[in-house]
Amino acid sequence: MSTEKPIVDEKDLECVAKFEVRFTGYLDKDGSAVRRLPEIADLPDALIALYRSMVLTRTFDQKAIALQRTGNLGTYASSLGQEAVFAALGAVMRPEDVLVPYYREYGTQLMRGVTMTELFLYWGGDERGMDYAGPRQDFPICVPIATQVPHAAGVALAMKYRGEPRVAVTVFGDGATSKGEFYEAANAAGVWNLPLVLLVNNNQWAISVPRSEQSACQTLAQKAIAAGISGEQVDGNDAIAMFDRLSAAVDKARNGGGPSLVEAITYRLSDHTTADDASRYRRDEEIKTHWDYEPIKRLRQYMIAKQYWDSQQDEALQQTCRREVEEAAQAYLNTAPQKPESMFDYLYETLPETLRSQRDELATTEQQSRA
Amino acid sequence: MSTEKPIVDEKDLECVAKFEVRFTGYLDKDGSAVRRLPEIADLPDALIALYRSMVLTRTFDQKAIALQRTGNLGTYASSLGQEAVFAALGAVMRPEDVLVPYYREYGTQLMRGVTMTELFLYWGGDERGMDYAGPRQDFPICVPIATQVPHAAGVALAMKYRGEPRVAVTVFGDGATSKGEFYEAANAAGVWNLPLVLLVNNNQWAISVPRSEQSACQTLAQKAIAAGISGEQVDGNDAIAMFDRLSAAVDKARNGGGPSLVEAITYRLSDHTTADDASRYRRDEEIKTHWDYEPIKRLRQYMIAKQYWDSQQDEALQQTCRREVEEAAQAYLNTAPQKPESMFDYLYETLPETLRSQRDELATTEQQSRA
Amino acid sequence: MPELNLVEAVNAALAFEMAADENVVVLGEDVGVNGGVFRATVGLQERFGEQRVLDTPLAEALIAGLSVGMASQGLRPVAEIQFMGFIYPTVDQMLNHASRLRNRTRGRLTCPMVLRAPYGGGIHAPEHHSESYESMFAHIPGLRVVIPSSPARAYGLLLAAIRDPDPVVFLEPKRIYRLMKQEVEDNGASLPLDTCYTLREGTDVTLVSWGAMLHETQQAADQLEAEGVGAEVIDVACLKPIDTRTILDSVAKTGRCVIVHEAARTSGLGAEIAAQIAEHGLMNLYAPVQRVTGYDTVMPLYRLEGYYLPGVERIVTAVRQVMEFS
Amino acid sequence: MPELNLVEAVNAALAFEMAADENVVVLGEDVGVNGGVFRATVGLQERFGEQRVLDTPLAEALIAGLSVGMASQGLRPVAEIQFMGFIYPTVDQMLNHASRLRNRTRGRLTCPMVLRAPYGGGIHAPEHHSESYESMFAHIPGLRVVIPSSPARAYGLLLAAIRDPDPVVFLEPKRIYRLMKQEVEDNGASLPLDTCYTLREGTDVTLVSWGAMLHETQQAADQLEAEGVGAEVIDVACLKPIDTRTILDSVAKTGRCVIVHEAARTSGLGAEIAAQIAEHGLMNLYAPVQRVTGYDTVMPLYRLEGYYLPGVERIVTAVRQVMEFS
Ligand SMILES: Cc1ncc(C[n+]2csc(CCOP(=O)(O)OP(=O)(O)O)c2C)c(N)n1
Ligand SMILES: Cc1ncc(C[n+]2csc(CCOP(=O)(O)OP(=O)(O)O)c2C)c(N)n1
Ligand SMILES: [Mg+2]
Ligand SMILES: [Mg+2]
Repeated sequence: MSTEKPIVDEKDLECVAKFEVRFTGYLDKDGSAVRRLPEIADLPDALIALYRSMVLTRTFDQKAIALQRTGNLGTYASSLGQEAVFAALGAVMRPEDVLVPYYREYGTQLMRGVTMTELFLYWGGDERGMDYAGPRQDFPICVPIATQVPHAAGVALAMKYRGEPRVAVTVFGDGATSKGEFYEAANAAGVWNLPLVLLVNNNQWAISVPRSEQSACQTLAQKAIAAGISGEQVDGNDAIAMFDRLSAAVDKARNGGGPSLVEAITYRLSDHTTADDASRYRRDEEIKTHWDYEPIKRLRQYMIAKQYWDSQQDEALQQTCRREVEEAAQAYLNTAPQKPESMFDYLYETLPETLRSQRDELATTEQQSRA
Repeated sequence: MSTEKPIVDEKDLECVAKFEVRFTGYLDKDGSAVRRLPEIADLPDALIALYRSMVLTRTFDQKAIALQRTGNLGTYASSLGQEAVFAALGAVMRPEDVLVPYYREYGTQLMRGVTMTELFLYWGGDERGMDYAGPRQDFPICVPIATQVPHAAGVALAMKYRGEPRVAVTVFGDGATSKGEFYEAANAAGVWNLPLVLLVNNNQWAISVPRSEQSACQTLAQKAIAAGISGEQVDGNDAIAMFDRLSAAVDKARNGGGPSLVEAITYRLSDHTTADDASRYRRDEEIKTHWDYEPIKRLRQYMIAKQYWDSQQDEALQQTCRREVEEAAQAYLNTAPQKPESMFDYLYETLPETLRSQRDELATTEQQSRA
Repeated sequence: MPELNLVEAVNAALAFEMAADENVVVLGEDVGVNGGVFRATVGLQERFGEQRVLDTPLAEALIAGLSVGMASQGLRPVAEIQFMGFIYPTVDQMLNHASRLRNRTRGRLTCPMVLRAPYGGGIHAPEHHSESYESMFAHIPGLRVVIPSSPARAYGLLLAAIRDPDPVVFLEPKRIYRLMKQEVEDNGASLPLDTCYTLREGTDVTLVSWGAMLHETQQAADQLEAEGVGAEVIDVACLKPIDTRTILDSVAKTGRCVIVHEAARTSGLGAEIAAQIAEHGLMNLYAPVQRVTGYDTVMPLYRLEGYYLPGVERIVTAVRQVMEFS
Repeated sequence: MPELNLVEAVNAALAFEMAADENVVVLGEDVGVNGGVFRATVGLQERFGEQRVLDTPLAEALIAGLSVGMASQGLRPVAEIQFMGFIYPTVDQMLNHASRLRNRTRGRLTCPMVLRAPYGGGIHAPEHHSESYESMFAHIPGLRVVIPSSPARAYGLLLAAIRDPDPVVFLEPKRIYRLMKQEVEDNGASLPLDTCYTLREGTDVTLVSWGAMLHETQQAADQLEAEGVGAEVIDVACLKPIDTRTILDSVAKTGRCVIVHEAARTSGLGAEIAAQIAEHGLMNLYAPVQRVTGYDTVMPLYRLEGYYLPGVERIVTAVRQVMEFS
């Protein structure tokens, strides 16, 4: 039944709805607190876990780019500069939650048990890189922009349908907020009060298109208003702020409070992908400015000032990360290729009779060409 | 270049954006003013033009339904109860503007020179009903919900490209605000500051789905916030309010002020279409309540109170409208059918050679079946 | 056994499977209290509740995308698109996601969803309500495309579609929703999804069709029989993957084939069938394979739709041509 | 005469027509300062300004829908979809609107737009970047579908597409964007849109293909020539409406036909061509029409894409089969 009020016959109905968009940030660029800090800021273990994820991701990134440059990996999308967003997300999600990512959330994925070898396999052109041994229900990387957002809503709908205290989280970029599916899914999540978190990784560029040409709205957080759900902005390069706000959003969803949109303001310090050359469209000074705000340094300086961390530990961590990454790269490079016929083997549960001849033909051609 | 501020290191950035949605209505349900009226309220000719359009539309509607019931027209979508929205729009648009409608804006279309015969032809299953002799650049009725919204943005882009002081106006329902294209086009209109008015005919139902199940947002006007454009609510059953707010939106667009969204709150007093039976999903009392607020009576009572109008004039107008509608219906019923081959004649500018045999086959079959 | 028409059979299959499996969830526009604009879902919300029969916001890409997400969690969403004319926003989801989820994840995640839509012309519907674009979906690897042509097949095939572990596009020929009643035992028995159905045996010519056009095709076969021509009539029913064996075997027997469909000719599924015959059955042919189809033009508004849709006469004429070919 | 590769020829055609007709407006994602991810629009924004080369928000349905609106006002939008993998959200606009605007309004409004997109596999691109779905568009009445296979044809056909008064889907085989250079006179001369191009004459077998696959097809023809088999090679180029006359005439001469395309076999455009031969050229055939195509499976990630794409060997094998058939 309609909830609209009947056509008014009173005076003074001028303002019928009011909204505000809030921003949260705790650390300045040097890692000093600018306001009262949330609980996590005093939990060294939690901070170190975030920090570790960020360092590991960055190390992984560097290796991936090196592999790509040497012809051992396909096009690769780096997460350089955005590590805090993904580390925080990994930290606040529970194993039974479901991540529906786009393609930069290595930090989150690794914390959830996706292996670096799997990630290398994916970008190395091998479907097995989407068969995560760890988080079996997480969606794989999604390339067609924003198409995963309705999946996340569907996952959340299934969770709600079954009355499970689980949460679906989907991540996408600033560019993705221009796609219809994003709005459609956010709107539906609002209608059904779904346990869903929509995390916008606003790294301020969509390939060569700056945030200002993507939308006239002052914030991306305010897109939530169109869906009747809550939306907020967070300093995406402040791991403490990200943890704080994402855990609030995830908790709220888990406790029946419904969906929220979190806009993480961060910056893509790298090219869009290894196939891109950002110098065609982006000024060097802009990048330089943003290096001052990069998240790893900020959290490290905070932790060091608090004496939660020191340079020796840091060196050790860097080394461990390098070793882990190297091992994963080796495992990737040593992975035996899939059989060509495998392209038929996961198409349907059972290969339809009519496709058998095509599979056979492929297997024969292949034997011929190997022979 | 990015317009995002660099990551903040100041305090107190809590609230970064504020929004309000305003509502405008002037007349109460009995046609008495509840606040200071705008200029048009004292212009009898303008009011009579609005009123005339509303009465004509309602008369047309009744005839269309009668034709449908007697097997002389296909499925038909009535505009019952929403006449003020469309009359006001017709009144504020200029001939050189472009209307990109959905399927209920008969009032607007008639004021722009679409003939009732053309409208009958369209719903009577004849493409010639979209070949408007009057407004040559207006789009035809659009059935796939919200797909016309990007067209209107494209039309507005062309106008802006050529520096013309023209405006594109598109209309759609509350249901349409759930479709991706609506958001995509509104967002683009914001980015490019297009001369575009997005008019939501919020008649509170999308077939059987009430407004409350379409979106969790308190108003549909606030969907504009997601696009960074202005949005407002208007009493859609108050022709004076609609005229006032739509002329503001159209003027603004014409003067380079960019796009706006206007949510007209009205009510679908009829079934969704003649193929629908609203009693399956809607309570009679709800409809009854809304009859108290229907727009024709309200404007008439206002005009009579102001002595701009009397019952004799009213009777004369009703008669004229009935006569015009009857004439149009006759002209429709007397229209000779199109040749079947015509289905090939507007497919491409020139019929491709390869389709000639299909056209010939059709022409032959047809001769055979006529013979 | 109840006598059901096609849309009632759809409803019965939905109800049966919802009662049997609580993972089955129906969603779409107006599928709830309204029971769908064709009443395919009538009574389901009342019986199974609002959690299991969801009226969605008006957004088709969403409906498909939601279903993918739900299916990945082990639900069996049965989504309704109100008319095929509004199905195109789902193509992205069906092509890039639903059809690939199993393959992309090497079987880790699957997508047991059904996307139902009424399709086809002939009911004097408004613009954009009468098209037949089944071949678009039949081109997409990893999908199944199923079209019933009778109440019994609607019941059995829809049950199979819902139970199938992979995504199925289930297109319902709305012109015959209420054309005829048939005894349909509501016992939950499904029909196989990997076979054509031979509706009538004959030795002179093979008529291949699906959906509503089978009715004209059968009438043509009746008429031809009176003329002494024995037509074998095949209901393709499962258009993707398509069981060409049955068709090729029939053509091997008859040596002649006429394919009948409503969709536009160029790149319609008839092309695929004709191509397979040209590839595998060429030497059995006494005459060229004919296609009797919709024209390569936009589906006209309803005044002319009767001229667009292949009628009995066009089918009979085509058969006469292949019979007389030499 | 400048030597241009295919993507440079696309750029030259765009630049020529933008200079000649100020109604031509280029739009798409990253087409502005970045010049497109393949550099097809490089330099255009600098030369013609931001009003004429528009970076759009990231929304493909929007890009198509905007173009329809612009075209209705007499502009000639040339929209780029960054990869065919992201073109599916435009299907609704292309099918329900672009292809019908003229027909719906009995010629009052028209839609002279071009939708460009790189397509096809073979460049080790990421997931969803390598598909070939041309037959989906070729099924839609009212559209033109054009695919160039050389720099010269890219130049001439794109000019024709922009000048055409109706909507054209212009698909660019990105695997051969930079494969070879050709002398292309930048004189604004367009090529006809209603004909196939015969690239090589031969009397033994007709090879029909389009886009990047023509290169393997030509290599196969070379190899076959060495074996004493004279192959006629036809570049379909204009897939919709398709000029079957040229193909049928060739098959009438050779009696044998092999169709080669990258897209999945079932309901690919090869099916339509084979069906037309089965319908109109049956009695000229010495052997079944063969199709050498992508498999009916999801385009694999790049490690296996070489096994998916038809290679020279598969083409040669198929030709040998039709030559040996008896
Ligand atoms: C639907 C779709 N359109 C276009 C592309 C090509 N593309 C890949 S990434 C990208 C930009 C995405 O920007 P954003 O959403 O901000 O994410 P970011 O890469 O900046 O993290 C584009 C246009 C795509 N992958 N999907
Ligand atoms: C894309 C699309 N989906 C579904 C439909 C079927 N349909 C026709 S009207 C309608 C409801 C539209 O509601 P609303 O936008 O509120 O407009 P109203 O009819 O109430 O004026 C639906 C679902 C359609 N025409 N187009
Ligand atoms: Mg971005
Ligand atoms: Mg409505």
